[in-house]
Amino acid sequence: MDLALFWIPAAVALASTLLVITRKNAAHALIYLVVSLLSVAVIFFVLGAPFAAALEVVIYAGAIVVLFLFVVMMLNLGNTSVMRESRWLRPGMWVGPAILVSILLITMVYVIVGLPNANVTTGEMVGPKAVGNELFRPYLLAVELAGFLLLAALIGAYHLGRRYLEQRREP
Amino acid sequence: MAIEVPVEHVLLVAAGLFLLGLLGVLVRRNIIFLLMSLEVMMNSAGLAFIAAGAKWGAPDGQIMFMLILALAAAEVAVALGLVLQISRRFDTLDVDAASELNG
Amino acid sequence: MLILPLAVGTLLAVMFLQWWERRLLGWWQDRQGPNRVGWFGVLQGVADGIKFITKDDWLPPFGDRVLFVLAPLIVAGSMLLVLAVIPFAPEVHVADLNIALLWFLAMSSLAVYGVLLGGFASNNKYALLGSLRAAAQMVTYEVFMGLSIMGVVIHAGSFSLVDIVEAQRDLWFIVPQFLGFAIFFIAGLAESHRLPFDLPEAEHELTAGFHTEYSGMKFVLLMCGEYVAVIVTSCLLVLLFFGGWLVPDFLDFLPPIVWFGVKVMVFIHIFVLLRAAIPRPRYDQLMSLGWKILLPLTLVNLLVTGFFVLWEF
Amino acid sequence: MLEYLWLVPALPLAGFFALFVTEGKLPDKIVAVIGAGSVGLAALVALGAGMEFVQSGEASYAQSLWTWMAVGNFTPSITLYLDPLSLVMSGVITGVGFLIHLFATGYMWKDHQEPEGYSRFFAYMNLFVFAMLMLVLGDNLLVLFLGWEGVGLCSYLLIGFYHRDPENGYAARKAFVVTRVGDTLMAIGLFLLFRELGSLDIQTALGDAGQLDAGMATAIGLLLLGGAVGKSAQVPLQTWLPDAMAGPTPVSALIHAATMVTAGVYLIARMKGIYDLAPVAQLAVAIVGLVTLLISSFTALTQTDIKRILAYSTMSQIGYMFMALGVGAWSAGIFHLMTHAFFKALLFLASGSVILALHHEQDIFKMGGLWRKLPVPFASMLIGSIALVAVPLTSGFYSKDAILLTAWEHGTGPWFWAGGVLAAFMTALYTTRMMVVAFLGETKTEPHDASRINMWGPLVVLAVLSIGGGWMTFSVLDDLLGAIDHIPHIHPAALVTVVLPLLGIVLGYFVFSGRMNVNSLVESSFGDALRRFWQSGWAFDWVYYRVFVKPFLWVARVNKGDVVDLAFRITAAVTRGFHHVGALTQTGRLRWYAANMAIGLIVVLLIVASV
Repeated sequence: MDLALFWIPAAVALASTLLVITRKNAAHALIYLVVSLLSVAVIFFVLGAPFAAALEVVIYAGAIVVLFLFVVMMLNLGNTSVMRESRWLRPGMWVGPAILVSILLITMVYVIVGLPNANVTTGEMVGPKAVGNELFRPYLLAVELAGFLLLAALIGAYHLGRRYLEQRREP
Repeated sequence: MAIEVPVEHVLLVAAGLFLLGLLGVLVRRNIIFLLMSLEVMMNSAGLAFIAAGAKWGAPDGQIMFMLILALAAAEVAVALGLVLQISRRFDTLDVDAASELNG
Repeated sequence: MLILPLAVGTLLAVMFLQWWERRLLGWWQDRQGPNRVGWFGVLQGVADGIKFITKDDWLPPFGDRVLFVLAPLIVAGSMLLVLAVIPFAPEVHVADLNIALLWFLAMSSLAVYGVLLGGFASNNKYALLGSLRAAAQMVTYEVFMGLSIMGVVIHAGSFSLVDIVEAQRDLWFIVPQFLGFAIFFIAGLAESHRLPFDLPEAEHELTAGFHTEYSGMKFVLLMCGEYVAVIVTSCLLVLLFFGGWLVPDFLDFLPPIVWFGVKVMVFIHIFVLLRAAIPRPRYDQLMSLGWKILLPLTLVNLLVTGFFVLWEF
Repeated sequence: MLEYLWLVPALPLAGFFALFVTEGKLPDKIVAVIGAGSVGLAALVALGAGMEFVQSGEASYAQSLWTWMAVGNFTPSITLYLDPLSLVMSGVITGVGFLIHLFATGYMWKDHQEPEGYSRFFAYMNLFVFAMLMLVLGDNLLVLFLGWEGVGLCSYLLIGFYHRDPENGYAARKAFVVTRVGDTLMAIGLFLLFRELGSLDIQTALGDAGQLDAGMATAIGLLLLGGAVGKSAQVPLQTWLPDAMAGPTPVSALIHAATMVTAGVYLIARMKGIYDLAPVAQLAVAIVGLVTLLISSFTALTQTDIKRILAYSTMSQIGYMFMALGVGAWSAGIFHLMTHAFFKALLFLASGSVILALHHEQDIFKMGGLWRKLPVPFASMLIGSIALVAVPLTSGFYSKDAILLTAWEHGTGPWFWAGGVLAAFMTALYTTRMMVVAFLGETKTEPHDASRINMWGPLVVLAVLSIGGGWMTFSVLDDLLGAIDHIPHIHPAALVTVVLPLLGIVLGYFVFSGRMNVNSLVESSFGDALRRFWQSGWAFDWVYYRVFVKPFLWVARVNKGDVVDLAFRITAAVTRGFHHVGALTQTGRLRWYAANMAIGLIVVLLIVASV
């Protein structure tokens, strides 16, 4: 019974992710991506990580994917782009990658099922306080590094987003 | 609210998500879909971390997930700037248009 | 148990609010406002509702139908879901999550999708511009909305709203966290894109912004979402900074839920008053206010709060 | 004064630094004061220290300055070690060195070839004196080697002083490379010594030398001899010295007569303990000395350049010293080193004034009749010459006589004595030739004597020392170096050694002044060939050019494309080939990369799973 609480969102996540990679309309794909992220957030919650679940929604779904949508809207990907997608996405294109991914899937399942202590189950709740205590003590350096990374990304995005980059191309 | 779930079930789901993301990266030519697939892959990695953390009842998994989150945010910020530049320069979103860095 | 009355009550409250706001605006701006339907026009909301329900459910043929329908649902649904974690009084709440505050933030960040998709699906340039603005504005203000209430969380040591209220038994957090309160207030205003921060729907430049193409029941849902957002923001202001249902001992002749309602009403009135009193800023002014003034202030607030809490002053 | 011993090398070093860091910006007069003054002060300190040392009656005195480095149990220290040998050496270096410096202040003044080089010249000279002093004062073979190489460096710099002429650069390189051959042998010898005895400290090593087996001692002795041969221009590494005359004349006097070339003599004398254990090596020393002695004295007879004559003469005199060391006349060898320093410096400086007066004319056959025009240089040359020829009562007589007498009594029979006497006769012959041709006869040039007191002053001092150095230093050296059989006995051998040089003078005078006609002999085909053979320095340069230089040049030409590098270039080419193949996989297509990563992931997972 308990497993259903896990497998229902998991199934939703897998299904919506499959839809993400098959949609031709970017906006629709993004909505499915949000659904996928939300179901993963539910899985997090089920696994006893409520803080991560909240962050998943707030940052992943609430900020990162919004940025995607923002860009999709800025580029105004309308019907022409959907037609172009269907030109790019011929059915034959799926064969090779699908074979490769299936092999990888078999390998992964083999590895995961063959894990030595397969019977250990999850189930402990780890609240925000525990996470915070751990984050700002042994992982302080990682926090600093993440800060550096974000600052670098900020500067990089600012630079890349400027219009003069394209003008420089002209001789 | 914490439910007992065998850890390999979670890992299987994470593997499934990861592979779907990989499939997306391999198949799609539109750079936006590519980035979305990448997000899916990173998210699946986060799921695996959470599962591992939950298995031991340790917060480290969630911390790793947060670092992945920071990474994803940074990646998206830069990548979307690149998307804008690519769409301006090549007038398309085909990643293969930007293949000048070949050997 | 509480879900059904809550849903119905909220819808009624929205109907009432919609009329009451127009009345107040009428008074403050020295004009009439709705005063024809019923006593002082009390039934104006009902009349509007009947009108909307009976209207043709029109879908723009040039737009994206699925997303067009989905958008109002997200707007209204996400805000209604926030109500689930709000404690109106001791033991009067749907759920006491230990991450209730994060839940609120998560839902308000999901609300962006409604506005964004609505504008995008309309395939209308005013709508698109409005939703682009909405996206940038809401993502921006979400950042320090989250950060501004972290001071409260530090004081209370919990994300649970019940715990936060209980932590204010001696002193409302408005005193140590005045800066946090001010920023949260402004950010809440922007999140619910109410006047003066209603740039996504600025009617003098963008017709009606992201909901230009909306009519009928879908428009009602968008309106609902906005009013629920006002209510929710007021509730949170009360819960986080004004002690929720707590009052000084000499005032406890009324039940706590009444005091809570009184406080919330005060804030709703302030929202309406702001709409009546302050002109709308330019879009770039709004953004630079956010990034250049409010964000640094929030960080300073967080730093000082952390400092005082750690040194146990 | 003994405690100020460190000042002896420190003063020239300070002079060098002062001249070096100012980069020739000082006025020439101040440069002269610093350059000559630092060496003069060092000479005074050395004199004071030496007197105190002699009075103290100690066998040796060591002043430890600091530890150079400490690597495991190898801790060479910078220690100055004073004993009679190093005292004599440092006295000669600083004393004669000072006189030469003083002469050079005049000789190099407003030098027309290198007008900017005055400061540079004295910097090199001071550095040279410092290096030489470290060579003789160091109590450690490593310090000795440091000085040894420093001397080589300064020699290179000073021979190539007139570097604008490529010929001089060639001569400097030749000196450097040829002495390097000897230095390599010496370094190997030092390594062997260190390996066998575990110490490079001279006194410790000599004290422990008894532990060496005979073969090893011989090997070390021969290797050290190799070093000494290189530095002292003995056969077979003598070819650099005549060419080294390319440097200014004071350099020739200081380096190639008085001090540097005697370093080899010093080294062998210093390592006496080793040679006592290795009679074969000692015999080799004597043979090297004898061969050099003969070859160079015959060569000197045919040279026309006054400085080359003196250079070959130097080689032959050092040959005497080697022979002395080889036959066991240790004290006589050092004694001859000292007297030779006096009169050879005198000869070089006097020839320097002649050359300067004749505007750098060095060919004796273009001189002639100079004795009237240049009285002081002529007198100096004359005094130096009779000392060189070992006319009785001059300093050279005492030292050379002591050597020859010891050689007479040598165990292998009088062969060394005979060779020495023959060479003494030849010395008389070529010296007379030089004097007669250059100074007597008809006047061929118009000399311009511009020498001042700073030039003829040193000549006078050195002339006095050349005459009287034999007696004056007798008593001192007796005490220091042990008994020298200096009084020529009435002895057949002694008589021959006295008479033969005088015969040589007489014969030379008649032949070279034209009073006796030997043209038929000289102009016969055999005589001519012999003359050319001797003039080329017994064809050593010719042989070396064919045996070493030409094959080396051939190898270099063959190896122009760098055969050794071929291995690396093939490696590079292969790598580049792989790179091109690898570059094909780099398509610039993101999805191709992603697919490859997926394949890699499969491989890694399979490996993980199979473990």
